[in-house]
Amino acid sequence: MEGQALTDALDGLRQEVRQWLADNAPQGWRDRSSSESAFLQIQRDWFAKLVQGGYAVPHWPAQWPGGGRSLAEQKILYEELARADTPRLLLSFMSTYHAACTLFEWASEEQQALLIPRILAGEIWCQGFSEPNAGSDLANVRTRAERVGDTYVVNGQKLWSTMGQFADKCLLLVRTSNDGPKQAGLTYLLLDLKAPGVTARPIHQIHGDEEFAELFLDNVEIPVSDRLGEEGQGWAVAQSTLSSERGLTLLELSARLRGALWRLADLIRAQGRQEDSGIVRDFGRLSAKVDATCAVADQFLANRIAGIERVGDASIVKLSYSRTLRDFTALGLRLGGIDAQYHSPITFGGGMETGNWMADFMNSYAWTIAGGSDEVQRNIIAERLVGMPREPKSWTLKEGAA
Amino acid sequence: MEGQALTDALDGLRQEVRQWLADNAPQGWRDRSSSESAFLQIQRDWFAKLVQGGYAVPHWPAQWPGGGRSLAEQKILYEELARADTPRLLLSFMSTYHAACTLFEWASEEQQALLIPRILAGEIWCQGFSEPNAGSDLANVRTRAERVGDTYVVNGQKLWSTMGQFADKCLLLVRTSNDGPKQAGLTYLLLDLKAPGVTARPIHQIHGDEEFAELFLDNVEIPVSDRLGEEGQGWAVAQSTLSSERGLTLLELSARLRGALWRLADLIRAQGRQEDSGIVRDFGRLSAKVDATCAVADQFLANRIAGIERVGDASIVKLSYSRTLRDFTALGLRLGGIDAQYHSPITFGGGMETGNWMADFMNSYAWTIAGGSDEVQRNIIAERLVGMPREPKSWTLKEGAA
Amino acid sequence: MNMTRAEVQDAADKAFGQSDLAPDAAQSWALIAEMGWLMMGVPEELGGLGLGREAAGVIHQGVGKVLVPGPVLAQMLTIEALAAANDLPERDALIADAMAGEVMTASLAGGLDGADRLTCVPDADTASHVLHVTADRVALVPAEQFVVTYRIGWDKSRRLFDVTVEGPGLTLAEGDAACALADRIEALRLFCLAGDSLGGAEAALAMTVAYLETRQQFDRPLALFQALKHRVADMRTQLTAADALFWSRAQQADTDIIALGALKALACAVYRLVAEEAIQLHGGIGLTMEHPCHLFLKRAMLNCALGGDADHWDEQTGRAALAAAV
Amino acid sequence: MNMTRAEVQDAADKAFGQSDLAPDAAQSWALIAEMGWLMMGVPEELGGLGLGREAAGVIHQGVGKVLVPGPVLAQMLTIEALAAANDLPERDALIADAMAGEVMTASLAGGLDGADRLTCVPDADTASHVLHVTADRVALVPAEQFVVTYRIGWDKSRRLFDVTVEGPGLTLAEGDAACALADRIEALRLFCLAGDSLGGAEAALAMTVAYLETRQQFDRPLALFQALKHRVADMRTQLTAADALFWSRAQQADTDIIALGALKALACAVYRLVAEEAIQLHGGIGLTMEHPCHLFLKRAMLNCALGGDADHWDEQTGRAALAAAV
Repeated sequence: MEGQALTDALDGLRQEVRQWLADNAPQGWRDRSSSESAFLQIQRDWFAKLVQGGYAVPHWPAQWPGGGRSLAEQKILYEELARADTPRLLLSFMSTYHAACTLFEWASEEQQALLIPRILAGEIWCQGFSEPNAGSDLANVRTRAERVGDTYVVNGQKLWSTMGQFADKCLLLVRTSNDGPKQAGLTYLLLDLKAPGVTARPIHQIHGDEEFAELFLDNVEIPVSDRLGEEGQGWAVAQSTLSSERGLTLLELSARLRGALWRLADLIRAQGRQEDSGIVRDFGRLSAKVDATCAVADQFLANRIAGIERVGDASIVKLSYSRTLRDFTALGLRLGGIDAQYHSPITFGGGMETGNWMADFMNSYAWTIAGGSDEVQRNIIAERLVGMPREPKSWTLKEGAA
Repeated sequence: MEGQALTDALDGLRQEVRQWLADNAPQGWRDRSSSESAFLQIQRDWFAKLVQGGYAVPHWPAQWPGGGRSLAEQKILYEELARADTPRLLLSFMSTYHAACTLFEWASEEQQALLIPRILAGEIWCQGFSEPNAGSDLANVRTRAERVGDTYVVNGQKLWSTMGQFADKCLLLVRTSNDGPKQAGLTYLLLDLKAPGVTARPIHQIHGDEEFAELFLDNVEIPVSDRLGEEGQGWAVAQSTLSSERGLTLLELSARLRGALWRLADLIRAQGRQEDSGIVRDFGRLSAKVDATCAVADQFLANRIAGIERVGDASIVKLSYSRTLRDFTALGLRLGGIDAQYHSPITFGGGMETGNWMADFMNSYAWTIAGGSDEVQRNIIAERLVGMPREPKSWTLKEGAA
Repeated sequence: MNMTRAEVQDAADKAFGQSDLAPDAAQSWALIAEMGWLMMGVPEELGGLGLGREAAGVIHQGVGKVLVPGPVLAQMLTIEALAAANDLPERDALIADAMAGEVMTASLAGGLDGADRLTCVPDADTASHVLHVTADRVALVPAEQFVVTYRIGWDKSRRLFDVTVEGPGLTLAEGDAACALADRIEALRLFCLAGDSLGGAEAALAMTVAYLETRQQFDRPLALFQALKHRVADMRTQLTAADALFWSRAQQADTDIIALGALKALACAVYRLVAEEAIQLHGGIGLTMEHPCHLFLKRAMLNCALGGDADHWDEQTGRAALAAAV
Repeated sequence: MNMTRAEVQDAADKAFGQSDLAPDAAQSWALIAEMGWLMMGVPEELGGLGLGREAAGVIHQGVGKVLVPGPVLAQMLTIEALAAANDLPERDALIADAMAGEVMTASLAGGLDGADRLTCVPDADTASHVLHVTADRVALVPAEQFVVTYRIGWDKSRRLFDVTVEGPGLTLAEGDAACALADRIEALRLFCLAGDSLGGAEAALAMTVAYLETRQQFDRPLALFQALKHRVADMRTQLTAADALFWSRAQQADTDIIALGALKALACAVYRLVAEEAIQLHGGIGLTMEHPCHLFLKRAMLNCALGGDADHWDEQTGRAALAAAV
């Protein structure tokens, strides 16, 4: 039977990966990751090891080393990574997903031959899309690129650039024209962050991490040859970037959430609240919710593999995860009591549930706000998935209209 | 000191009322009120007794028997009625508030001399404002009155008329013109429900009560002399009716909610869940919420007395009460378990918290939906009290706009 | 497996998909028997279709969607027990009768039955037999050995009875076998109640969205109001997640009672949320007996109480999760 | 009473009403002493203003509104205890020093202190004395008799210390009098924490509404989105109700600890809700240290934990309500 052969092959992969992880997964990295430099080292080492093992870029085309894995195979890989509690690939994430997938689709063979191997060698990319006051509305990008001969001269500011302060290169969305529809004036450039005029400033987050940067671009020169697509085609190229992640992140994160329930269980025991029926029920309800989130992430991926994904399905998974993560960290905070109110240094790159409850709780807002806030997801679900009418675009507040 | 004299006078009234209630409040009425006819009898008897005692219409002007009480005095009266767990005056409520207050403001002296004493004698009024598809939007009233000589000939349908099937008279809002602004075409009539062409049909509510009626009007003739205000002035008259209740109902209901906490406490004990910390905490949180609802109702009335009420304050009190009532009945339902799922006949006129939990829970929707739903109250609070911008009136879904 | 989940789904859609809500009890029962739904879980060698939990899931979601009245869930529990009674000489004849639609009912209360008293037994007055599940014995008790008392409920789609057992009935299992069978029955009850709840929630949500799209307020459809859209989105999200868990559990062969209890509690919580919001978002009309809103609310609330309530299962789930996470 | 609540309110508004959020600690403390706020609760015969709980409510709401740092709440607890110590010869001088701004701190943890260990003591490193409250003795311990350990917290507006007491200090009350005094101290702590929370919630809500009115998304202000308006309305409603309960409790002369614990839990729950929604509704900017959102969130969370948390007080309130309703 074909189905059985497939199942056997997947089981085989799972065993292989599990064995490889038993031999290679870093141990004790959480304790070590108490500084930014340690975090960077852990990330670089682990990525290099995964490249070596052939597990770093399973989603890449088969012609590249480590590529050519099916979604079903990728799923197994991520489940096993979550199970082994390895560091999540935060530093190289944008490089292997957003940058690589955009390059595969839009870059010339020469560009690919140059840039893709560098990613495997550890070159770090970041994304320069968001801006102050642009929010979820990318058409409002204002960073300006003027063409002067064979270069673009770029001025402007980018915000929320993940790992921007550690990156080598940047996927940059700029405005080259103010004529016509807003989207038609956008162009997509590949920026070398070592170029003169670039300043990257880390954003200080409220829980003490600095995962994001602001990028200030002051007369930065970018060769026209480092453009992806044509001038004015930036919107279309950006869509490739935005859709590069294939639904595996939330699958992995949900699995990690399930794998971290022991932290709450330990805390319940440490506080002697195993017989507090209110606490026990809330923990039980959370555990069921985590299971449901894992199931819906799983179903989403199955639908994607089967080619029956609908617009809005991804929003269901994200909203489901973000609300469950909030509940998870809030329960930790509640159980932690006054101890959770004393400051503990964060584990850099430690994930969403590190047991540093106040930090985890604050960090959970990254998921309810970033990447399309819960409110934006609700709009998408109501309008695109359920099919309720959209608000007319013309609905604005005019003088005296209220 | 003036303040002290006032306090003493109010304390005196409280003692007087308490004594009178000890002598006159009906006992065991809940057990008796198992049928509609018993309910009507209990209501009529208790209203007559209150009229006799001088406590039925404290909010009326001093020239009428039983009237002339200050808001502070009324508050004491209602607190004592709640404390003594007397039947709420459901049958005569519209008569003594909505009808009487509208008549005081708009009726001629002759009309008042005729109609007001009849209310004290037990004549029952209902309100004919709502219609199918008019919802919270009274300007959409479609019931049509054609003037033919000295009478209006009325055709249409009214909905959600409280106690309409038991009433003698009806405060009727009709459309006499389709020209100009919708509001300007409305006229206010006093309808005798015994007139030919009137059919009142009780609305079967999901918990088994029939507090409301539909009124069908088929060529009903109403003398022009039974009009309040001028033709086309109906909107203004209706505003008097709608604002006739002075904020005491929610004060009374909140006090009754507090007075009924024992029902939940008894149930917790009966189910042996006094040591279930989850249940005990939820009960504690509810009890604090009930206290806060009482406090906000109290503050609202104090502000009204002091003349510093703001638009939207009433919505805060209503929303606060409606959500607390929902929590109250939901906790009863949860504690009741499967027993609460077996049908028990309702206590007619028994109030919002009778211990018949599934019925109480369903009945609590009357407060989150009727009299301006929670959603309407939230709009009012956000826009009128907090001052957030209103949605433009022009915001409608046009063909192709989505 | 002779039928796929999609085929069972098609059959269910054809049977009740176009049906009015809360169809006639007798006609529904006849249709269910005719469609072979009562044969679904019976092994092929006993004349059934040998389908597993997925098929039961499809059927009970379908039944929940249109609020089908009657004892179908209880009947399936009895059939599950009969199928296990290999030593009972009358077994094959009884299964054949049960599959043909002779009512053989069982308690929906949850846990084990009392020594001689069962509660929440649907249609016990028309049943030829009632299933009696205790710690060390599972029995099938014929009508002449039990007495029934009708308990009128708020949910009129289930006619529930208290049953007093006055005779031994036929032994289906004893000792360890009885214990294992009792677990299987409890698992099936929880799973089917979850299915009924998710089906009902799906239908109630669809009905509510349709109403919001039709109903005008202040000259625009209610469906345009963002506050209501966000509430719909939250319901849709919770329902989709619970549904995903349901089908994931449907594929697990082993019977983990507590995992199914957690599923049942989650599914009922979603059903209740959707049914409550349906009432609120329908406004006044939803509070009248003329509108079907209340049918969903009452069935949702009853489902919450049947098979063990949320307090019970949340606590069990929490204890199990505590024990698992060491 | 020499000043009305409105007059105290005016004074509080003048002191901190125009202030930036989280003003300088030293300047704030000087201002608080200068304004006479530390004299508020002291009887007139001891040189104070003899104002009651309402004045304390106004002050702590004002302090909460602008996130004033420092030991003002703890100082008031110490002053409350000193005022009761009629037998202590040094009492008048100590009260005068405390009113003048010499830091005499106390634990904000809730309940009684340990025999020789206190937690959650603000500014213990600069305090001349710390209040030590045990079951049978309330004492004022001078700096030379205790050792402090700084506990860095997420909320930087409170510098909290663990304190180990190494000497007997001065006795303020013993036996039954100590017991009664401990209750009064606990009541004041709960009430002031509630006030701080309601003031903070009021400011965080105002800040959020202002942001929604300014911030444009898809060419319209966020404040036009109904889903957000409804969330604001729910916050406004809960905050107004909790505030009404606060002022109602302020007028009750008797010290019902549990009623004040219930108030504190309710006020903190509202503060937390508003602070959480402030972050969510501000979007990304609210997650940066540059924006003040997080100051409210961190103080709200600390307030939730100080003085006994919601689990503690909800349970106490439930038990009391059970006992009362018989």
